[in-house]
Amino acid sequence: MSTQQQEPDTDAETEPEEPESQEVPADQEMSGLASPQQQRLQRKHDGMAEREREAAEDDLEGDSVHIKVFRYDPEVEGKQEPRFDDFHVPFERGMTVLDAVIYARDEFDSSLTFRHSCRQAICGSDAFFVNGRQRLGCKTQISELDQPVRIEPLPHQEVVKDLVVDMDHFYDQMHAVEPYFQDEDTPDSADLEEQRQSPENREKIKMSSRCIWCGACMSSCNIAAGDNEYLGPAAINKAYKFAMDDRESEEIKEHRLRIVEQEHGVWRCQTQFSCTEVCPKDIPLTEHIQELKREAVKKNLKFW
Amino acid sequence: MYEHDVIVVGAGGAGLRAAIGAHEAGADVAMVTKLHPVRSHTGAAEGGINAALREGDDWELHAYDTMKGSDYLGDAPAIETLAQDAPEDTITLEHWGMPFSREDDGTVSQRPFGGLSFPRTTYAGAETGHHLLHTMYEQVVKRGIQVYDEWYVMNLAVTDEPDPNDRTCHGVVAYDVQSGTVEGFKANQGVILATGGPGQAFDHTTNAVSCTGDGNAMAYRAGVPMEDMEFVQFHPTTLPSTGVLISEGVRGEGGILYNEGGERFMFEHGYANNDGELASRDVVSRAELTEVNNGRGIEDEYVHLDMRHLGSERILDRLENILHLAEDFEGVDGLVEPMPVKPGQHYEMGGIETDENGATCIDGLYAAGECACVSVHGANRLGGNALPELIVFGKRAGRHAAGDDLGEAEIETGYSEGVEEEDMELPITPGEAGIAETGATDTEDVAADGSGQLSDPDGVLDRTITEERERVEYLMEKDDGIQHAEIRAKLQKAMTEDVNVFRTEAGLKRALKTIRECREAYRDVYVDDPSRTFNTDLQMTIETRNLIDVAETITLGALVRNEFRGAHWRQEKQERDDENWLKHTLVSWNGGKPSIWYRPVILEGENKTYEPKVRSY
Amino acid sequence: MAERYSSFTPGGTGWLLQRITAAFLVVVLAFHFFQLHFITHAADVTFAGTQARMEHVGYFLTMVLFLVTATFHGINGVYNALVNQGLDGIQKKVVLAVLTIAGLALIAQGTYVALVMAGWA
Amino acid sequence: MSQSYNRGLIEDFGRWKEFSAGMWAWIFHKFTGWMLIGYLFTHIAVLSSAIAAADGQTIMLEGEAVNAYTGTIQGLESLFIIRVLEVGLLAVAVFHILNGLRLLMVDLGIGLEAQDKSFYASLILTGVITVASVPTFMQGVGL
Ligand SMILES: Cc1cc2nc3c(=O)[nH]c(=O)nc-3n(C[C@H](O)[C@H](O)[C@H](O)COP(=O)(O)OP(=O)(O)OC[C@H]3O[C@@H](n4cnc5c(N)ncnc54)[C@H](O)[C@@H]3O)c2cc1C
Ligand code: HEM
Ligand code: SF4
Ligand code: F3S
Ligand code: FES
Repeated sequence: MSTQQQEPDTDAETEPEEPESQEVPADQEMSGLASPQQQRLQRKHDGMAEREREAAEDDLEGDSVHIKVFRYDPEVEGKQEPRFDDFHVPFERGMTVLDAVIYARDEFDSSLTFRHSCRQAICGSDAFFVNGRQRLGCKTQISELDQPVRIEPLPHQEVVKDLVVDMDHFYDQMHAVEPYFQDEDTPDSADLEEQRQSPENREKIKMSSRCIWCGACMSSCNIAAGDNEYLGPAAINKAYKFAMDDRESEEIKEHRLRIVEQEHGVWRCQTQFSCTEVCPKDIPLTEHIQELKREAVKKNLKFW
Repeated sequence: MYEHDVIVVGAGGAGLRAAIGAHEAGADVAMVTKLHPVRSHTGAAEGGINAALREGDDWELHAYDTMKGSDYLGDAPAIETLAQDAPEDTITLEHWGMPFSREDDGTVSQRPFGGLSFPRTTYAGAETGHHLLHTMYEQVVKRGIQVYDEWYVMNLAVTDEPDPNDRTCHGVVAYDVQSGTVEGFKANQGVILATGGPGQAFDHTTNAVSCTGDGNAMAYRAGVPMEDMEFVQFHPTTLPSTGVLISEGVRGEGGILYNEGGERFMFEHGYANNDGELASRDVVSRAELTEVNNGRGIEDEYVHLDMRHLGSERILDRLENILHLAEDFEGVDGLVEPMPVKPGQHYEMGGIETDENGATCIDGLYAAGECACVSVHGANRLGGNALPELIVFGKRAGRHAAGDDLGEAEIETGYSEGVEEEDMELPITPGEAGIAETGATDTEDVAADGSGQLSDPDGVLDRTITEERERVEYLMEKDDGIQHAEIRAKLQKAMTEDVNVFRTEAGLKRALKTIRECREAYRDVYVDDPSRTFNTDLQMTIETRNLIDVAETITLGALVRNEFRGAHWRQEKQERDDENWLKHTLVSWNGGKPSIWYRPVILEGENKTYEPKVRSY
Repeated sequence: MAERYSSFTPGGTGWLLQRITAAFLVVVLAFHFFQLHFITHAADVTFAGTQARMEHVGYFLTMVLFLVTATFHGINGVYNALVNQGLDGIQKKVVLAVLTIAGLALIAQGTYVALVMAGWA
Repeated sequence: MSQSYNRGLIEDFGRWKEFSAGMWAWIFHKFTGWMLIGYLFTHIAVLSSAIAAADGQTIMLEGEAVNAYTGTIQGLESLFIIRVLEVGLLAVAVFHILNGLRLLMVDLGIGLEAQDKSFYASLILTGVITVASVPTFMQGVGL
């Protein structure tokens, strides 16, 4: 950004994105061996400070939002030690947390890294830890948050870079509950014959089927944080969706219960409810987990 | 290097179905996708899947509706295949556990949709695409199909015979987003592109940030023609700040559109005196833009969609999800204030030219889904016809690539001698500034030299890998220049200004110029982020190049097609011209000789010939 | 993939017992508190008084059952809490053994004390 | 997950204030549970003085020889600190019981939407009961 002849919108307030000294080792910029990256940042800093002065003059235009973004990159000198960077983004009506970080990336620092895609709360890419809570960036209005808005990667997951966390473990847990229809005994589709399902039964699994695999719930759960093998709320919810679907046979349902009632399954849940609170799709996760516990107990009682 | 029988690029609805199809046909198949499969944009589809399932409906009616909807620019064999296969493929989804909405008797529900003569849109709540995507991903997990997720496919490994019809695709080259390593994926039987739409060519779109037309651009550069790219569907009610879609349901229930002066412009300015807000998508989109262009827009940008008069009870009952969308994505409470809306790019009808089996003119290269153009949507896609396209043609492409015999295709592909060619004077020749290229790899475009030297699979792959590695090195090492975000913004702005729902010759030429400037600017592009780890800067820089190529094909098509058909409106000739334009526009990039040519539409179906009629509903 | 969780235990039993003992404890614990803090004030407890109460077989049995359930509930609770924190393998086995022994010792000692109080030992 | 990567300050700092009702309930329940089982062990230990008492041993309490059991208990009870601890124990037990009931309801799937309210209710009730019983507990303590 520093060197290109950027044509900033004249009214866009641009401010230094250089980290505030608070969280940054004080000697960082002092070190004689500044990397090219740091030099660039420095140049950028200078350029921006200048523009900021200009902007301050006709600064009546709109407010800006102050965001503090977690930065970390295992490879880049100066980013290996986690820190927060500050950005001041011009506020616009309807601006979401995702919009703010996109603006910061496109206008200030193109190395700012995060996952995002749909911008409409359906792809589940952009669950961040915003002001102390797991939220979907694209679904969180920035005007509803206290400033500065602190944006971090999801807790309890390995950070790959900046706001990107390693999701592999989450996917493993999702896959561990055998999340697919297993009934081999379906009618021939060439005859266009469907499996019947009552609207009530469909209603029963409706909420559980809304999961977008964002991982917010898993990240919020203390138990999952302490026990890596715990299936976690999302995977259990996935299992719930299948176990409660009447279209599969009783034996398969039992098989499914056996998976979730393992040691690291439903019993791990301590009904902390934080998963339910953070789920952007409003899935009643705790309720589903509790129902599976009762189902499992019922099933076990039968064999006593 | 990785090696599989079939490589599927992209894991949206089309890619997943293709992989399952190939797997069913016994192939060792792998998917390479820049997003984890469940993140694909198919998940955003709400409406439903058209399939003739019920008594009183049949595939011929579906085919007829689709042909009419396409404004007679769809190919009959493609449309009929879609209509014939959709029912069985939809039921297959049901058997895989897709949670369709249900009737009291336990059968799947269907609802009416615009342009359909029978309520045949099968749906799963207001999140059909989400369920479709997840159900198919579940089947992929079940089958243990290998998924390389967060691998960005950069290029195709295609031999370089002079005539694209003689070339063969042997695999792809991709880089691992997490680690930055560039690797080859060898495909022994075929490569299937299923990379979705190119909505990001516009700055206001319902499409995801990942919809950058990568597949289109890669195929285009390898010599496959782009078909009917000028047909871009715009949706009239999207939220201004994000492009999130506000469904037609609001207007269906009685929502009203107002301009800045509080006028109900659909009537007061005479855009649609009968249907008002309920006129078809393109009419409403054009009306909104006319208002804004004439200074009657709010904040010079949008109009208001007001549903307050419906009463909170009715709104909460039928349109609750709209309230959430407006609240979450625009910060507006639809119960107390009107919602801002404006038209946004929604769907690309055109794409990689394929036949009914998904095959392109290059041997071993297939395409399916929104990136492909078998030509079922023609000039205008009917709501609910894209999802069946994904499953029907995804599956066919998968099976065909894996060696299943699906019979001889009726649709021809590839340029051949004797086709009608366009000789219009263009303000610039499309190729003048070369393919959007980084300075380093100017002439090394796969197909560019057309020397026919390389034909053995490994050689082709190795060369492509080397090229792509060099490209990455070059971009990473270059220390200054221009950044992709600036080029992309400029391109998107030009497209939205001049290749939007209003198209004039002057505007299109202006856009073409800007695109060319973007090409030139791209030669000086560099990547600022020095890291190999999850470098989205690098990824987006490569995507921008693809956007430039795709934007150009859209603009070229729009410029030559001087008529008003379906979604394509031209100021100079505001009516359909069957005499001259019952034909597909094709843009080929081949050996440095980009050209525009035409192929007649196939209107002869299995049992009847479709007669172009006036499209009125 | 489910095989990864090979340490299969039908955890439901422990969970259910924890709830059942809890439900039982609500009643007895409330009774116990009232008995020894409100009816007989703790400061006024004497050996004789205790003996008098313990000699009733019903009271004796209730108290021993109270002890057993409370111990099970408490020990099982602690064990679960530790396991939830990610205790695994050998460590887990050791903890289980230690807790079980402690719990059994507690019950043994408590029962013995109660027998003494009742004058039966 | 958390074990494998240390984000230093960022992972731990200020996490507490980000806890929500259900998580506090969990923490408190744990804490009170541990207190209770700890007390149970102590309790049995103290009561074991009955064994000595049955043997006829005596200890000195306020200058008198009383049997070991009565002496131990009354001796402890005469200490102010013990009375305070007892009130604490009551608070702990009451909270554990009330929240335990809340958890039992949750397990039965009753009133899940009100889980935060029922937690606050348990807290308040615990406070009220504890305060109300202070006089009884403090009765006749020798200062
Ligand atoms: C808001 C909205 C609502 C819609 N509603 C409906 C509806 O109701 N009914 C209907 O029929 N249609 C609807 N559509 C249209 C339909 O959803 C899309 O056309 C369709 O989902 C496209 O699917 P796809 O599989 O082709 O692509 P996508 O789902 O977009 O998937 C593309 C895949 O390609 C991968 N990819 C892309 N580039 C690369 C690369 N370079 N390397 C590796 N991988 C890559 C991505 O990771 C992704 O997995 C709607 C569309 C939108 C936007
Ligand atoms: C009086 C009524 C009681 C009720 C209703 C009750 C209820 C509960 C419940 C439901 C749990 C399980 C929490 C969970 O797994 O999520 C629990 C845990 C526990 N209880 Fe109790 N309990 C009672 C008495 C006691 C007593 C007397 C003791 C001490 C001996 C005790 C010690 C514990 C311990 C140590 C735990 C584990 C806490 C943890 O998770 O770390 N409880 N209690
Ligand atoms: S359950 Fe909710 S929070 Fe958890 S992954 Fe699914 S959508 Fe995200
Ligand atoms: S937060 Fe964790 S403890 Fe249970 S209720 Fe949710 S899974
Ligand atoms: S960007 Fe897709 S969920 Fe937020």
